[in-house]
Amino acid sequence: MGSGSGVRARLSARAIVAVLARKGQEEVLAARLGLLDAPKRSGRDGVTALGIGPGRWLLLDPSADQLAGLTDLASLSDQSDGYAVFEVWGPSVRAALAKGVPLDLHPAVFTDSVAVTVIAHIGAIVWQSAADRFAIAVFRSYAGSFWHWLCASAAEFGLTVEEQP
Amino acid sequence: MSRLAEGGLIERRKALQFRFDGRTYRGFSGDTLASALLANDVVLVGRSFKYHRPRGIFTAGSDEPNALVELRRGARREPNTKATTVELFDGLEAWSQNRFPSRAFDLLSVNNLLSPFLTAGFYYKSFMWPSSWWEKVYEPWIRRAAGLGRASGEADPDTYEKAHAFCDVLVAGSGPAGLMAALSAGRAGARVILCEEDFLFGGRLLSETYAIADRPAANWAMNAVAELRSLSNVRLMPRTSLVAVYDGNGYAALERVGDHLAIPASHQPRQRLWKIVAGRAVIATGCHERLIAFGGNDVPGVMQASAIRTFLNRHAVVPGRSVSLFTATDNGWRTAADLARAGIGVAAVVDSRRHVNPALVAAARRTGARVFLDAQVVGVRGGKRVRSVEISTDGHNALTVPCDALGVSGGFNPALGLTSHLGARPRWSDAVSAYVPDALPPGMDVAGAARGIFSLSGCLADGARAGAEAGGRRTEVPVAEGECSDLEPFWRTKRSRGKAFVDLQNDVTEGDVIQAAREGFISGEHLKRYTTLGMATDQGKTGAIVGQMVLTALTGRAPEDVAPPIARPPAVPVAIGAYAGLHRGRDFRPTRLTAGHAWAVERGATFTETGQWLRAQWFAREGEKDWLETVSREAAHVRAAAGICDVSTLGKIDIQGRDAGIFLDRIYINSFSTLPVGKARYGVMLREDGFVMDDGTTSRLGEDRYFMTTTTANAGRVMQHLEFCHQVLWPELDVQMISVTEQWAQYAVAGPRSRDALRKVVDRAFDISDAAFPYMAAAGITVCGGIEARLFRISFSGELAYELAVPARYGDALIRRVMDTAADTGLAPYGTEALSVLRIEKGHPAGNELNGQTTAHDLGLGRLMSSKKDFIGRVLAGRQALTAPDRPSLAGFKPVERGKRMRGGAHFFVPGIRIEPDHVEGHMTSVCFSPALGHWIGLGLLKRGPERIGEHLRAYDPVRDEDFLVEVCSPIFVDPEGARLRV
Amino acid sequence: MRYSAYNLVAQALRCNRHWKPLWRDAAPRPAYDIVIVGGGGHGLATAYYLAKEHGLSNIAVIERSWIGSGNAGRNTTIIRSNYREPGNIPLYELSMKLWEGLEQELNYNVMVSQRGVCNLFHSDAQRDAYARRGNMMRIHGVDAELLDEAAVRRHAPFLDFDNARFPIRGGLLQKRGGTARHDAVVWGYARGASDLGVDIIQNCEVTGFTLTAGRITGVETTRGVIAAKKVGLAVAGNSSRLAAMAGFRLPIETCVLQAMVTEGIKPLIPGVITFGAGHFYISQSDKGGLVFGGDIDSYKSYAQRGNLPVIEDVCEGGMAIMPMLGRLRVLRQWAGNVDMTMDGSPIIDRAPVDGLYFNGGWCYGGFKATPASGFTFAHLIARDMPHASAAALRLDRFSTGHVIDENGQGAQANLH
Amino acid sequence: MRITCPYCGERDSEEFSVQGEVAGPRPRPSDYGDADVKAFHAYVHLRANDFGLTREYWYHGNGCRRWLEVSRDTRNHAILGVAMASGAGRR
Ligand SMILES: Cc1cc2nc3c(=O)[nH]c(=O)nc-3n(C[C@H](O)[C@H](O)[C@H](O)COP(=O)(O)OP(=O)(O)OC[C@H]3O[C@@H](n4cnc5c(N)ncnc54)[C@H](O)[C@@H]3O)c2cc1C
Ligand SMILES: NC(=O)c1ccc[n+]([C@@H]2O[C@H](COP(=O)([O-])OP(=O)(O)OC[C@H]3O[C@@H](n4cnc5c(N)ncnc54)[C@H](O)[C@@H]3O)[C@@H](O)[C@H]2O)c1
Ligand SMILES: Cc1cc2nc3c(=O)[nH]c(=O)nc-3n(C[C@H](O)[C@H](O)[C@H](O)COP(=O)(O)O)c2cc1C
Ligand SMILES: [Zn+2]
Repeated sequence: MGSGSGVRARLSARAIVAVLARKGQEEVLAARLGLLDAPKRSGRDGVTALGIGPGRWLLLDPSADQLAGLTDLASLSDQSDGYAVFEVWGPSVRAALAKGVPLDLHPAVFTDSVAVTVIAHIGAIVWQSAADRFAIAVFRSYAGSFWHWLCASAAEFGLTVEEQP
Repeated sequence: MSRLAEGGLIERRKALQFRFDGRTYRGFSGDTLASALLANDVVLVGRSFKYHRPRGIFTAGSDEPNALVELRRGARREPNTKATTVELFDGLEAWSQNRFPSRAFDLLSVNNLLSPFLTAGFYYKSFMWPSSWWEKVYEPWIRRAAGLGRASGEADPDTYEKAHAFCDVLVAGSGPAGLMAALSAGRAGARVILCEEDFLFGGRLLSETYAIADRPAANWAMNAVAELRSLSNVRLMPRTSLVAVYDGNGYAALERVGDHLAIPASHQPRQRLWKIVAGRAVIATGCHERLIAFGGNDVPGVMQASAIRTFLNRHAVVPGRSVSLFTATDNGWRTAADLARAGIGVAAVVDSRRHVNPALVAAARRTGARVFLDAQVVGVRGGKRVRSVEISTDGHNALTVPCDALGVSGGFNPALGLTSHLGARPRWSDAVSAYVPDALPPGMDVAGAARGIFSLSGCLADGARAGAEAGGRRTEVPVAEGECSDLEPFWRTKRSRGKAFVDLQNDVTEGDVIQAAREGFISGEHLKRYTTLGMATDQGKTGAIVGQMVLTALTGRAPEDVAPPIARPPAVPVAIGAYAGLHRGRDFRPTRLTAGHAWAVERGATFTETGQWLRAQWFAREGEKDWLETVSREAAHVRAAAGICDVSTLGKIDIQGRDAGIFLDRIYINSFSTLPVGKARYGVMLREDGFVMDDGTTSRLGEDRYFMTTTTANAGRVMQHLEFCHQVLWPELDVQMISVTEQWAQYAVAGPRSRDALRKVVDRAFDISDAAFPYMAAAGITVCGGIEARLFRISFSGELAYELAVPARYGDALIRRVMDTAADTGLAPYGTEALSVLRIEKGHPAGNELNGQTTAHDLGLGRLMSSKKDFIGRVLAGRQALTAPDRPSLAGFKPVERGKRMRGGAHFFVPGIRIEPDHVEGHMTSVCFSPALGHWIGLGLLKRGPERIGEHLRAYDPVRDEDFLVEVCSPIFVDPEGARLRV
Repeated sequence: MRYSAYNLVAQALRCNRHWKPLWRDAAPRPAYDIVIVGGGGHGLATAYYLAKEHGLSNIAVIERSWIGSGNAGRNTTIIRSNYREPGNIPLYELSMKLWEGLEQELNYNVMVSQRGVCNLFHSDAQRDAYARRGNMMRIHGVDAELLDEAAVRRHAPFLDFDNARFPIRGGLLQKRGGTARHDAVVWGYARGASDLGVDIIQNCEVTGFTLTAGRITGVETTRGVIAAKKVGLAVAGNSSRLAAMAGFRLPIETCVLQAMVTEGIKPLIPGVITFGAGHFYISQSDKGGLVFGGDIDSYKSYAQRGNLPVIEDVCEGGMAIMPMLGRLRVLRQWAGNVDMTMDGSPIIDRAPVDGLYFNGGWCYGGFKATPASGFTFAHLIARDMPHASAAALRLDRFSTGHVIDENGQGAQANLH
Repeated sequence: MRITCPYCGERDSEEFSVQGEVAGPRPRPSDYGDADVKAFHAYVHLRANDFGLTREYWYHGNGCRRWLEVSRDTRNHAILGVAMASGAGRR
C-alpha cells in the first residue's frame, strides 16, 4: 500500500483475560498481581496488565498460576477472542495514527499509558508494546473496518504488513 | 501583459498555463488566480448577486467579496471559489459565474434598472398577488436568480481526512506578529504549531517594501521561517487556516493538501481537517482593510489599497496604468509610494482627512500625483473597468480624474472572528477606530493587527510578547523601519453618485441600510437579517462594519453602544467533505462482521444492516423466484428438520459477583436470584419510566455468575443502563460486568432434528438428551474435541432449539463443521428473516413491539412483573395511563380473505365506523407469510386485544392503498401449548 | 402600511423614503391585561391571535433582546405536519393550514415554500414505522406518501443509492411540507400584532413575577415592574428559568442544537431531505444556501453555540447519502438553545400558578408550530380553556403517563 | 469540549455520552401508590435546568466505562469539576 514503508503493521494474537476487582478488593488484587490501578501498563512476571478502568484490567498472556486463587478478589472473564490486536510501528507511525487516534502520542507524553478511546468510530485500546511501537486492540467484529482505516491512513507513508512471527 | 519585468515572489522560470472562461492565459508559480488574471489584464471577473453588476477583484486574500469563480470542471467543480485564494497551478480552469450569457454581457443586469424595487426586504412585501402565483412563478424564479455558482451535482471524487494534533502553543497567522510569537515560543522549547492559510509564510511582510533588521521584510520572514523549520519542536503548517475554536482549548484547522494541484497526489487527501488541542493559542491573523461607501465603489478596478501592494510587490503585477487612491489612512499613501517606485502612474491621492503627515503628502506630490485632502471620491465612471473617478472637496462640485484603478483604504478591521467563536464580544476602540478583541476565551491570546496594533514594530513586539506569555521566553525584537499608520474613521461619502455598496457580494447598498432603519430594523442583528449585510461568503469582512456604522450614525448611537453581529465559525468556508473525512459512503460508519460472516458470504447470503452489524438475512437457492420463497423455505425447514442461524450479534454480558442475583432482581421485572445454576430464564427490563426497555434470556452459570443476553439493537444501551444502575444507584453491590458480545460466536440451532445435529459436534461427555438437558437448561460444555463452549436450550422459534456459543475464533470453523457433519439431519442455514417468521408465528415480541412505547402488560408479559420487590420502572409503570384497561395490547391477526398480504403499519378500525383519529383501535406491528399456516399473519397492538379474539377489523393502510378485513386471533399461531419445545 | 403592488411602485418612485417601521418599538406601560414573555415566533403569534381572534388589545410582548433573537431567528425553517402521535398531529396540521394562508393573513410574504419533506428509510422495519406514521397522518387528513426506492430515485436522483452504508429503501414524503423564511415570520407577526395595538417591547428582560395571594399580578423586568392580569410564557430554551422565577420545575432540559449553511449556489435539491440512518437533514434556502443540521449537542447549555463532534457527525451523514456535497463549503455554523422535554413533545397548558400560562418544550421542532402555537395559546389564555388541537399537550401528562413520545425514547430529554 | 476523566485523564467529549441532569437520589418506594408515583415523577422528569452551574451524568462509554458527575456552567460550558458518580444517586 503506497510506496516505501513508513508504517509497518501486524496482527498479534494474545490471550487476554479481563480481571475485574470484586467490591473493595481493588488494592489487595493490585498488590497480589503487581497492578497499577490506573490507565497504565503494569504487571510483573512476564504478564502485561492494561488498566482499562478503575479496578479493571486486561491481562495479556497470563499464566494459569497467576489466575489461580483470585476467586474472592476478582471476577475473571476471558476476552482472548473478543479483540483483534494490531501492532503498528515505523518512522511515520505517529503521523499515520494521528489520523484517527485522538491522543497525544508524543514520545514524552504517551509512554507507559494505556488509553481506552475511539478511533474512526471504533472503540479501541491503545498502548505501547515497545518503544515507538503501538498496540491497538479493537473488538474483533470491527477488525475489517479498523484495518481499512489503518490502510487509508498509512497509505501516504507506505504500509508494510508483516506476518506474525 | 501587466507584469513588472522583475521583482515579486514569483518563480519566473516556472510558467503555468491556465484557462478562464475558456481562454488560455499564462502565469507563474507563486501567483494566485487573481494575480494571474490581473497580470493578463483580466479585470472583469464576474457578476454580482442581485443586480448582476460587473465585478472585479477587490482584495488579495480570503476576505474577497467579488472575484468568485467556478474552479475546475466536472465532478470537481467548486462554485464560489475566491480567485484571490486559489494558488495557480498548471492547467487550472475557472469560469466566471452568475452571468447569462456571458461575463461581458449579462441579461439579468436589467435588475440593476429595477433596483428601486429590489431594495431591502422587497421579497416580503411582494410576490403575494395573485397568491397562487407564488409556488408556480415567483418562488421558482427567485430561486433560480439566487445563489451564485453551480454545484457539480456529482459525487466528489476526492478524499478528505481528519487528524489530531496536540501542542503547547498554537499560532495562527505568520505575519510579523505570528512569526515572532512562534519564534519566542519555539526557541524556548515549547511544542509549537504555526498554521498559515497562505501557501507562503510571512503575512503582510510578503507584500510590503519595509525593512526589518536592515533587510527587506520578506527576507527577514524567510529567515525566521528557516529558523522555525530547524526546530524539531515546531511544526509549520502552510495552506492551513485555523477555522474554529471550540470548548476546552479545542481548535479546528483546515489544511489544503492538494488544492494547489490539478488533482491531489496519490494517497493524499484533497484536504485535511485538523483537530488541535493547544495549551495556548496566539491568534495573529492580521486585519482586513475596509471599504468606503461611495457611488461606484464596486466597479472593477476598485481595490483595497493593501491589495494593490500585494499584487504589486508580491506578484509583480501592475493593477492599473494610472491609479488613484481614496484613503482615510496612511496606508493609501504608502500604496501610492510603492506604485510610484515601481514606475506606475499615480493619478490622485484623495484623503478624507484634513491633516495628513506632511512627509507623506510631499512624497506623493513628488511622484506627480494630484493630492486632495479633506476630500472624497463621490463617483466612479466606467462600466466594466474604472475609467475615472470623481473627486469633491466641498461635497458639491466634483472633478473628474481619469485613471484605471482606484485603491481604497477606509481603515482596518482586526481579523478577530476566532476570538468570538466562544461567545466573547469585541469592544470598540477609538484609538484605532475599530472593534478589537476584549475578553478572550481561556488559553487564547491575540497579537498584532488582529489586536488592533497596526504598526510593523508594534506587531513584531506584540508577537514576541504573546509568544513569551504563552510559555516561551522573551526574544529580541528586531528593529523595523518606522511606519506611518495614522487613520481617522471614515465610512461613507455623502451625496455620492450611484450605488454605494456596503456589502459587495450581497449587493447591499447604503440606501438599503437607510431604508431598513426607516422600517424599524435598528438593531444591528436585524439590519443584517433584513438586508443580508455581511451574510455572503466573505461574511462582510471588508464592508459589513461600514453598513453597521451607517446605521449607528442614523440612530444617533456611538459605535461603543452597539455590538457588531457576532462572527461564527468557520473563519473561512470549509468543504463539507472535510468535516466528514473518510466517513462517507460505505465508510460512513464501521461495519461489524460476525465470526461466521465469511461462511455466510460463501453460502450466498443476502445481508441486512442491524445497527452496525451485517447479518445474513436469507440464503437464496438457485431457482427460488424471490426472497419470500427463500424465507418461507428456510422457516418451514426449521419446523420440519433443523436450521442454524448466526445470533452472535445479540448483546452478551458476563455478570459476576456475590450480589449479581440481587442486582438482576432490581433490573428485571421478574426474579433472577431464584434461578438455579444451570438454568436460563426469559427476562424483561423496564426503563425507569415504566416502559419496556429490552428483553432476553439470562442464564445462571454459577453461584456468582450470570450470562445476560440482550437484543442486538439495545446491546449498548442496556450495558450503559446496567452500569448506571450499579455505579450510581447501587454501588454497594458486589457485582462486576463486562460485555462478552465479541468473545462468543453464537448460533441458534432449531428444529425437531436440532439435537441430532448438535450431537455431531458436542463432545460425548455431555449428555444433551431431553432428560439430561431439558428446556431452559444452560451449561458449559466442550465441542469438536475439547473446545470450550456454552450450550443453552432456549428457543425463539418454538421448536426444540439450542443456542451454542464458542469462542469467536472458532465461530467460522464451528459452523462449517456442523454443516458438514450434520448434513444427514438436514441442517440448513436460515437468516434473520426466517428467524422473524418463526418468532411471529410464536407471538414473541421483538423490535417492532419493543418500540419504547409499550408496557410489559401491552406485550402480554404483565404476569412476569413481580410484586415482591422493587425494580427499575416499577413505580412509574403504575401510572394511570400505563395501566389503563383499553391500552393497545398484543394480539395476532390473519386476513379474513386468506390470500391477502398484510402490512406492518396498517391501522385497525371497526368495520362500518368512520375512519377518523378517535376511532383508531391499534396498529399492525409485524407481519410475515407463515409457511406453517400457508397465509400471512401478523402481530399488532390492539385495544383490549386479548379480549377480542375472533373479531373482524379493517386493516387500513392508505399509504399503500390497502384496506381489507383481518381477524383477531391469539398471537401464538403455532403450537400454543409449547409441546414442540420440550421434546 | 399595507403592502400592495401599487404601494411598492409608489414607494419606489419616491425613492423608498416613505416606508414606515414594521412595528412600533414600544416602551413599557405600567400595566397590561396580558403580557406575553418572549418575542420569538410563538410569543408574537400569540399576541397577534389574541388581538385578531379574541379582540383583545391591551397586550404587550416583552423581549429581552431584539425580537427573533432566539430560536425563531436561528432555525432551519422546516415546516411539516408529518407526526405520528395523535396528541401531536392536530396541532402541527392546524399549523400547516395556517402557514398556507399566512402571507394573505399577514399581508406579508413569509415565503412559505411547500416543496416537500422526504424522510428516507433504510430497512423494512423502518419502512413499517414510517407506514405507521404515514397512515396516522392520512387518518388525520394530512397528506403522506410512502415512496419506494424507485420513487425516491426520481425525487432525488443525486442520492447515493449504490454505495451507501445504509442503503436507501424509500421515503415518507409529505408534499405540503417545506420551509418558510424564519425571520420574516417574526417580522410579519410583529407587524400584524403591532398594527392591532400590541406593544412590542424589546431589550426588556423579565427577571421575576409579582404575585398576590398566589396569583400572578405582573412581571418584574429590567425596565421596571409591569402589571398584568395574565402572563403567558413563550420563551423556548429559557422556559425553566422563567418557571424557576415562578417557583416550579419543568420536565425540560435545555440543550444545544446546531445548524449550518453553505455558500449560496444555484438550485440543487428539492424540498427537505432527512437521512434515516444518521443525523442529517437538508434544504436549500431561497437565497441559495444549503441549510442543514442533525442531532443536538446533548449536553445542557444556554450558550447558543455548540462543538465540533456534532458538526462532523452531521457532515458525515450528509456525505453518506449525498456525496455531491463534498466540495460545497460550510459558510457559517450557529446554534440555539432548545427546550427538550422528557417525551419530546411540547407543552401548552396553564402553569401551576394562577394567571400564568405556559407554552414551551418545543425541542428542535417548534418553528413549524409557530402559527398554531400562537393560535392555540391565545385561545387558552383568552378563554382559559385549551384549544382542541392542543388539548393533549398537557403539563401533567408526565405524572399521569399520557406521554407523547414519537420515537419511544423514554424520559431522557436529550434522546428525543 | 474536553473532559478530564478522573481515571483516563483529559479526553474529548466525543468519548462520552451525557444522560442529563443529576436528579438527586432515586426515591425509595413504599407502597407503589400515588406518593411514590409523585416522587418518581419528580426524579425522572422534573429538572432544575439551571442557568449557570449544573451537575450532569456523563458516561465514559468509549473509555473507562465509568459514570461521571460533571459540574459545568451552562452559560459558557466551563467545566468546574469531574468526579466518579459512584453513589451520587444512592438512596
Ligand atoms: C438550530 C435550530 C434549528 C431548528 N430547526 C427547526 C426546524 O427546521 N423546524 C422547526 O419546526 N423547528 C426548528 N427549530 C426549533 C424552533 O426554532 C423553536 O422550537 C421555536 O423557534 C421556539 O419558539 P419561539 O420562536 O417562540 O422561540 P424563541 O425565538 O427562542 O423565542 C423565545 C424568546 O424569549 C426571549 N426570552 C427568554 N427569556 C426571556 C426573559 N426572561 N424575558 C424576556 N424575554 C425572554 C428570548 O430572547 C427569545 O427571543 C430549530 C431550532 C434550532 C436552534
Ligand atoms: N500601515 C498601516 O496602516 C497598517 C495597518 C494594519 C496593518 N499593517 C501591517 O500589517 C501587518 C500586521 O501584522 P500581523 O502579523 O498582525 O498580520 P499579517 O496580516 O501580516 O499576517 C496575518 C496572517 O494570518 C494569516 N491568517 C489569517 N487568518 C488566518 C487563519 N484563520 N488561519 C491561518 N492563518 C490566517 C494571513 O494569511 C496572514 O498571513 C504589519 O506588517 C503591519 O505593519 C499596517
Ligand atoms: C435559514 C437560515 C439561513 C441562513 N443563511 C445564512 C447565510 O446565507 N449567510 C450567513 O452569513 N448566515 C446565514 N444564516 C446564519 C445567521 O447568520 C446566524 O448565524 C443565525 O441566524 C444565528 O444567529 P447568530 O449567529 O447571530 O447567533 C442563516 C440562518 C438561517 C436560520
Ligand atoms: Zn474514563
